[in-house]
Amino acid sequence: MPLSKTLLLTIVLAPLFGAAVAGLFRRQVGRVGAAGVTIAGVALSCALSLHVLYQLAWGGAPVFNENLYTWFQVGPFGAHVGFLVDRLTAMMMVVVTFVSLMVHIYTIGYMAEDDGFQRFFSYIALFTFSMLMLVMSNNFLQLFFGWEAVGLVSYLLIGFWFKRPSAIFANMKAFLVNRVGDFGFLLGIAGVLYWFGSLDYAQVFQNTLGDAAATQTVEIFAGHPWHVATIVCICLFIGAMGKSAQVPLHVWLPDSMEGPTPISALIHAATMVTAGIFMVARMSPLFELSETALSFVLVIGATTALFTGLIGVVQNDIKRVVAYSTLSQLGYMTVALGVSAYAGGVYHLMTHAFFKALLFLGAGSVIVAMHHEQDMRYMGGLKKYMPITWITMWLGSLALAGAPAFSGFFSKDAIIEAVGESHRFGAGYAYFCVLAGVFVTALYSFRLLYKTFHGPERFVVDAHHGHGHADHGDDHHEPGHLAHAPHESPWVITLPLVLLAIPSVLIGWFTIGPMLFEGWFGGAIRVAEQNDVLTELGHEFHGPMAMVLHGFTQAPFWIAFAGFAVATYIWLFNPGLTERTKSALRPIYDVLVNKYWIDELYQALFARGGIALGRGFWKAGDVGLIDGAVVNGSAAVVGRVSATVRWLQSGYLYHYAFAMILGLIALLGGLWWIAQAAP
Amino acid sequence: MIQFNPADLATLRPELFLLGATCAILLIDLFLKPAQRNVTHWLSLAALAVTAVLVCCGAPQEHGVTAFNGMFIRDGVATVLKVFVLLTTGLVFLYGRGYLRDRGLFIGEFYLLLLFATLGMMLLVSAGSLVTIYLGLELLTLSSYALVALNRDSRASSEAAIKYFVLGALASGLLLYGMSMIYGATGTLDLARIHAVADFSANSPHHMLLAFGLVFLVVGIAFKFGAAPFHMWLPDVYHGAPTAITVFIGSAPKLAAFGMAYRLLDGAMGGMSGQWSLMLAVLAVLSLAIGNLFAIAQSNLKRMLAYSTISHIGFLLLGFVNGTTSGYAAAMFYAISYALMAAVAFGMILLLARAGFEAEEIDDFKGLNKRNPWYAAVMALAMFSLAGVPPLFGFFAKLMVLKAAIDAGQLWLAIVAIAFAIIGLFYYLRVVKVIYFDEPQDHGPLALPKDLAFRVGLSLNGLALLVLGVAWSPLLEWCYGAFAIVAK
Amino acid sequence: MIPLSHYLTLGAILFCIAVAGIFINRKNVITLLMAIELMLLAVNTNFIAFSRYLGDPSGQVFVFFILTVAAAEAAIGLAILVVLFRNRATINVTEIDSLKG
Amino acid sequence: MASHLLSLLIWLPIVGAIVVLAFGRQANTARWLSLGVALLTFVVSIPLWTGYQTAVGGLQFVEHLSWIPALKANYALGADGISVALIVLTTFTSVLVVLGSWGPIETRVSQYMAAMLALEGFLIGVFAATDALLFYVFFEGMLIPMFIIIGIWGGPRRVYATLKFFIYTFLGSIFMLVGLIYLHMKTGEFSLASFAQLSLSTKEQGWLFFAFLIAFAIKVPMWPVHTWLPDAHVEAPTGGSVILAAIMLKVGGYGFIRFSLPITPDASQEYAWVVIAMSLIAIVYIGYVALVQEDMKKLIAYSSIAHMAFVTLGLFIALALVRTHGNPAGARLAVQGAMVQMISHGFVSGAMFSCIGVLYDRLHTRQIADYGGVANVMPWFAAFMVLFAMANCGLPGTSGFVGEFMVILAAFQDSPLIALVAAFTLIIGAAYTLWLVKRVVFGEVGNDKVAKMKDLDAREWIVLGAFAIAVLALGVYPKPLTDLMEPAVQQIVQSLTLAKA
Repeated sequence: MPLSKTLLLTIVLAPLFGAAVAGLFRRQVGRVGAAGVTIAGVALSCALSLHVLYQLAWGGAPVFNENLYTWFQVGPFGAHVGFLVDRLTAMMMVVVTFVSLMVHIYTIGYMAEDDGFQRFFSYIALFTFSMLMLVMSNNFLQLFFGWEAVGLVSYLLIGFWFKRPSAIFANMKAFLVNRVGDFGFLLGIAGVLYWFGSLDYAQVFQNTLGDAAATQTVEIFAGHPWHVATIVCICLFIGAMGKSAQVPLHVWLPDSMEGPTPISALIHAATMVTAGIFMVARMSPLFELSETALSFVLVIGATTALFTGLIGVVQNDIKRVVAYSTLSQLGYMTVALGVSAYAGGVYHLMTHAFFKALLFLGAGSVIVAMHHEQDMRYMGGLKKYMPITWITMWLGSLALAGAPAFSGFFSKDAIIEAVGESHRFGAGYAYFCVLAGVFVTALYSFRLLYKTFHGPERFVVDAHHGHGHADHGDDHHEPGHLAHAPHESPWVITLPLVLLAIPSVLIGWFTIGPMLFEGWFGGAIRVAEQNDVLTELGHEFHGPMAMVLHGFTQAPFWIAFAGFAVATYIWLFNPGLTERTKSALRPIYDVLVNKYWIDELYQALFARGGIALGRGFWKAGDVGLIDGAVVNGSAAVVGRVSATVRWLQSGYLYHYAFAMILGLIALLGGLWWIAQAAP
Repeated sequence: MIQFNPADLATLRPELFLLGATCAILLIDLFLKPAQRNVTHWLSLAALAVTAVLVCCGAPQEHGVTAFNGMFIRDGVATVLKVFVLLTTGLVFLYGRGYLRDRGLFIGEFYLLLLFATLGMMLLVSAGSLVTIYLGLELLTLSSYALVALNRDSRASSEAAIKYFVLGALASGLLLYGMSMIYGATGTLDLARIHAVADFSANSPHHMLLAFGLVFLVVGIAFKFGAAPFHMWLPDVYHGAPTAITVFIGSAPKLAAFGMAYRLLDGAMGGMSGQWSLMLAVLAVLSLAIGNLFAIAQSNLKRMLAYSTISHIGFLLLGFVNGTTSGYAAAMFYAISYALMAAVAFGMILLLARAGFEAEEIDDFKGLNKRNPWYAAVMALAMFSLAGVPPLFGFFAKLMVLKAAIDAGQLWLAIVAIAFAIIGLFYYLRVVKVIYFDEPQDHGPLALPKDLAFRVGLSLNGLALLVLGVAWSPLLEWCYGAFAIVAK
Repeated sequence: MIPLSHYLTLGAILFCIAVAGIFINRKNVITLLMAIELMLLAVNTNFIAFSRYLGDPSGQVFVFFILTVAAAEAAIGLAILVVLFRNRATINVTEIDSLKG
Repeated sequence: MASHLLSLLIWLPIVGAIVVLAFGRQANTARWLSLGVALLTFVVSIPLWTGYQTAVGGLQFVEHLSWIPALKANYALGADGISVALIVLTTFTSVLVVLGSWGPIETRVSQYMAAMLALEGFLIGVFAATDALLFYVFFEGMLIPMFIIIGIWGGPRRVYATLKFFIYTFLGSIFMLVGLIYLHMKTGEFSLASFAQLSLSTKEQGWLFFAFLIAFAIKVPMWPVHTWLPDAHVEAPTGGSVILAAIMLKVGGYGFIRFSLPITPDASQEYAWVVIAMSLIAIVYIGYVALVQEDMKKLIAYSSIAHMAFVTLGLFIALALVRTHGNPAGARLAVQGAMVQMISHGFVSGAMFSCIGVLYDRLHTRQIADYGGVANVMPWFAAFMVLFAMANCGLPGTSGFVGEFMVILAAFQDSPLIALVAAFTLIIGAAYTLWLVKRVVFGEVGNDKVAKMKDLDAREWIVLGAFAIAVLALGVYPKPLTDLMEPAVQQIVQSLTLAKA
């Protein structure tokens, strides 16, 4: 059955409607109304998305590609709003709406006592709308709209608790760093329009097929011909670097944890940050034209995968650990894109969405239980208080670490294998990074579990200490002191955990075959034949069971196991070792704790540098030169001249007469002179 | 052959009437008590009005007519100038009455001298011979000297008068000396004949004589206009004279000076336009520079307006630089606009002045908008118009002279002019600033003079700057028509 | 017969003396009035010389006008002088400088 | 068919101003009268939009009366799509300005309102005039009411600011006057159409180009002749700022379209690099300057300069595209972008200044440091402010994005480097705007005074709401606007293809 426009519109607009109602009429609809209307909207979207996926995958529906309306039409340049729904889109729609739905439900519990309850629902529903617009777009313009719109909602949500200085710093930082990416992205779009003559995906991809597209060059600086495709792809990828937090534009993501946990799960783990991955996969016909750009992608991704993971090992804030883990995993996805294994990247995106959302929501559950204490140094032994959280977190972590048969195993292994197969420039470096990253992933994942759920309790319950939950915004309570004992979260929180744990564990098993190796994405992803590492791998793929068994014999498993073992030894059995290791590896530890001083560097270079530059321009340029010297300066000169020449009007009659005579003589002389000069 | 032609008297009808009326008023005034001085006032106004009617009625078509063997010319230019001379003089009567009464100067002499001066101006603008030019000029200036000294008890007035007198006499002397040279070179006093007879070519034996004579004429004209460097009398006279007299000196004589310049330079010396337009260009630049630069430093409004006059004369001379009829038309248009604007500006000083309070400092206008928004607006109109901001009259006058200069290929002159206009803008805006943005020194509404005619006249005069800014075409057409320019 | 140029030279010299008298004189306003009369005299000399030389009477007519006007001018000048003296008790040119700037 | 719509639009507010002056002794009478006049004008302007036939294109609603026959200067009016858009923007904004000045202006209300209405009339006149002299009269005439508005109801340094404003702009336009007179000498008339058809040597065009450039660059304003704007904005009352930013600056851009491009295309081409360089410098330099401002209004004023740079950039990129690349399609995109940016900036800057006005009315300070945490006490206001801030940094879905997007797309076709510098606004624009929002709107309540601030009242709601609707509508669906202007844009680009030298 072909997809109908109405159906797709409903998917997009249902969350928007919810957002509008919850946001504009928050007082009228109240808390229940706000939650109800947004959840209903997102649930509707989710159900319909599933329907769309079903239709596309099994119902034989053709790819939907239609414009809704024209945004503007200037001569031959048209910009439209429209949908392109193929399997790639459908998968993203399901992931987005499903995780979003989970987060909506979870939020009922998590934000139960927050004043901004309705506002929050409005934002996340708006986010769902924006993200759907992004993934369903059939053109670059709408993509950019969604791209920036999710950025806006992210901005609003990171700064949700706008009284916290750290939150409003973080949201501004996030937006600005994203803007750096968007800067490149916009230029990329401009390049696409210029060289491929359209903003429509279909049209652009059609135009990439010609031979000219691959070889076309441009001289931006005279005498240096550059490949058009390389420029465009790198520009577009810069956008992805911002959104998907790739080094060196990754700095915003850890700080974004200032936002409430549900959005960390939804936006900063499962969906928005993966937009970059989705975008590159969507642009695969373009990227395939440029080996250079893909190498660039590969190196950036590999660097992100390893080095941000390392930071995660030394973090104490539970959410930040997960955040760095997200960065690292995004690096993995990017690496996959870099070796032309787009499907692998997208596949990891999907599995990651489930288990990372799970981990975040689990962390959130812990945080609620700990009365908004996020420091793992004051946790420990929570497993007995909150068993469901504990178990689901374990499942999520196993998936993350790539334990065989868990979803993460399939996706991550596929990426590592693909990198191994690739001969692209940088692939060797990337292979090292992703392998090392596996160890690091295991290390921080289990460290988190042990420090949170296992070992002794490192908090004290003060019965007399009567803190309510209302003070989300201000952390003035003593660390490690709780008003009352932690307990398992309510069902609205645990239900999403459970629902997310299921795909985290299982989804890989069922989907790896079709999605990675059987060309499930169809025309949505296009890979040049010589680059097609996944098909190479596909030859050795004999079903998930075989892959799991095979996995036990492979390096990644043993590396991950080594990470697990080290983590278990250090943080479960021999906690004292941490301090000793720390002092032994002091320089390395310092580097990691300070996150390679990148934040400091940016702060000095761009923030303070920018302000210094602005002040310089202002004081020296505007106030000093233009206003001071030229504008007011010339006025002052006129004034001074005027004041000095006044004495010429001396008041003496004979001076006046003298001036007249002088004038007369001058005129006579001038006339005589001219008469003489003339022949 | 010199012949008397009775029809000549008909050509002179307006002048003769004004002469007669003035003599009659002189006699009547003798028998009036001071309390009845209003009779003189209204009679004078009536005389002006009737004269104006006479000027308009029977105005000649096209090239005009001459009388007394070409001594007197009655043509379109003369008609336009006379109408505005009479109009501005009438405004002086209207505006000055209360001011003079407050100072005990409400006397018949004021009216008589002004009427004689007016007669002189009418003669001047109609002059067809060097003699009539001289006579008209002297009738005007001698009356003016006396008017400036009208307030016998004022130190400033008497100082202004003596300066005006000495320098004016010097200028007359220079002018006469120039006339004598011209006469020597051509053997005639008749302007048209000078033009016809003189050999202006560079190799003529009289060339140097004519050229030197021309310089002296230009000096005389420049003095009358107040163009730099022959302007030195002007600030002191404007400042020292009673304001009611300043209104007069600042307005109507500029029109007469234009007429004199036109008669002498174009009528007689048209063959040397290359020389005199160069001289006038130099004078124009100097006037613009000196007028604007000096005006900025002034705190006395009358003095500031005096310097602003000098700068306006610079603009006016731009029209002459062209040496074509459309240029003269532009200059005449400018002279008319300037006379009307100056009348408003000085009229406002008179409006604010009371017994013992001259209101001639710029600061005396502080906060006028709070005290009387309407007259604040009138003054603002005058200032913006003087500054040349559209849609006011002054802008279009500037437009026309700039156009004349540019048409003449003197682009640089136009650019110099506008550069100084920007400096000029500053001091006009300062007055507006004082009126609108400053706090008044004495609160409470402005005590307006009871003289309704004055208030109405001033208001209409102010509004005219706006109305003529929107609908200036008829006036321009009239000026063009006076020079027999047919629109392209 | 005395050539025209002599008359003209005389006129010019008289004129220059008159002009010099106006702007070199630092003493008395009355001197200024005399200088002005002298200047008109120079002009008259010119006119008469030209008139005679050219055989055209109109220049001489002009001179009559000038003489008449000069008388009126002198009368007004003296009247102003009187007023000035009444007000300031001086006719010293260097002291008449209150209006300036 | 003769239409008097444009005349009506020009004279209605001007006559209204006189009526307000005459009958507005009572402050409230003056307010209601002005609102009535402004609303009526807005209503009258709607048929202009709906009645403009894009299929026909060209000048419509043409009026022609002889004004100065001697100079062949005419009272000639006419509107193409660009004019219509700007006129409707003017009438729309004027209504909001009158509303926005309801409470804040307490002294001499009738004079203020009259000045505003007169200004509106002059502005409409500028956009409707097809005769250069008439254009010039309106162009200069509007200085007077603005001078008064800033000078009387402005802040502490108002006199300096307003004098600077007046003299700066006067300085620029008077050079243009010389250019116009020169053109009149050449053609014998003042109609813009005849100027556009006149063939001029390269040297003449060069002089004329710079004469026009000075006039319009100051009005826009472009770097480095922009310094009057921050002062004028800071000192102007809210309504003055809104009109200034939303409409008066547009006159500069409009002038480039009507004068520089059609009359001196060859010189424009030759010196396009000057304008482009100035625009790019403005985008970066002014962006940085805006970043460090401590006065909210100054910040937004500087941001206006940076945004208006996109207008000039777009217009002159178009020239480069047509002339050196033979890419008229790209040029149309560039001109459209510039135009959309003008309209959008009208809404966005108007809204931003209105927002600042709302704050100023409560605390009587514009220093950023005096605020903080406004969102706590004024949630609705905060929502509007954030929306407009986002529009100010060009978020897609708001009007701020559309024009910049088009201009950058077009700039890329000329030179990727130009696009690169222009796109920098994405970063720096977001930086200064969001930092402002952060310091003013977010955070803990800054001080006791902020704590006592009341959220928007109904009047402010209407003003900001109307702006918000405009900003969003234009952002989501700009097609009606671009369609409206398309024939005019096409014609401009067409005229650029013809060399005149």
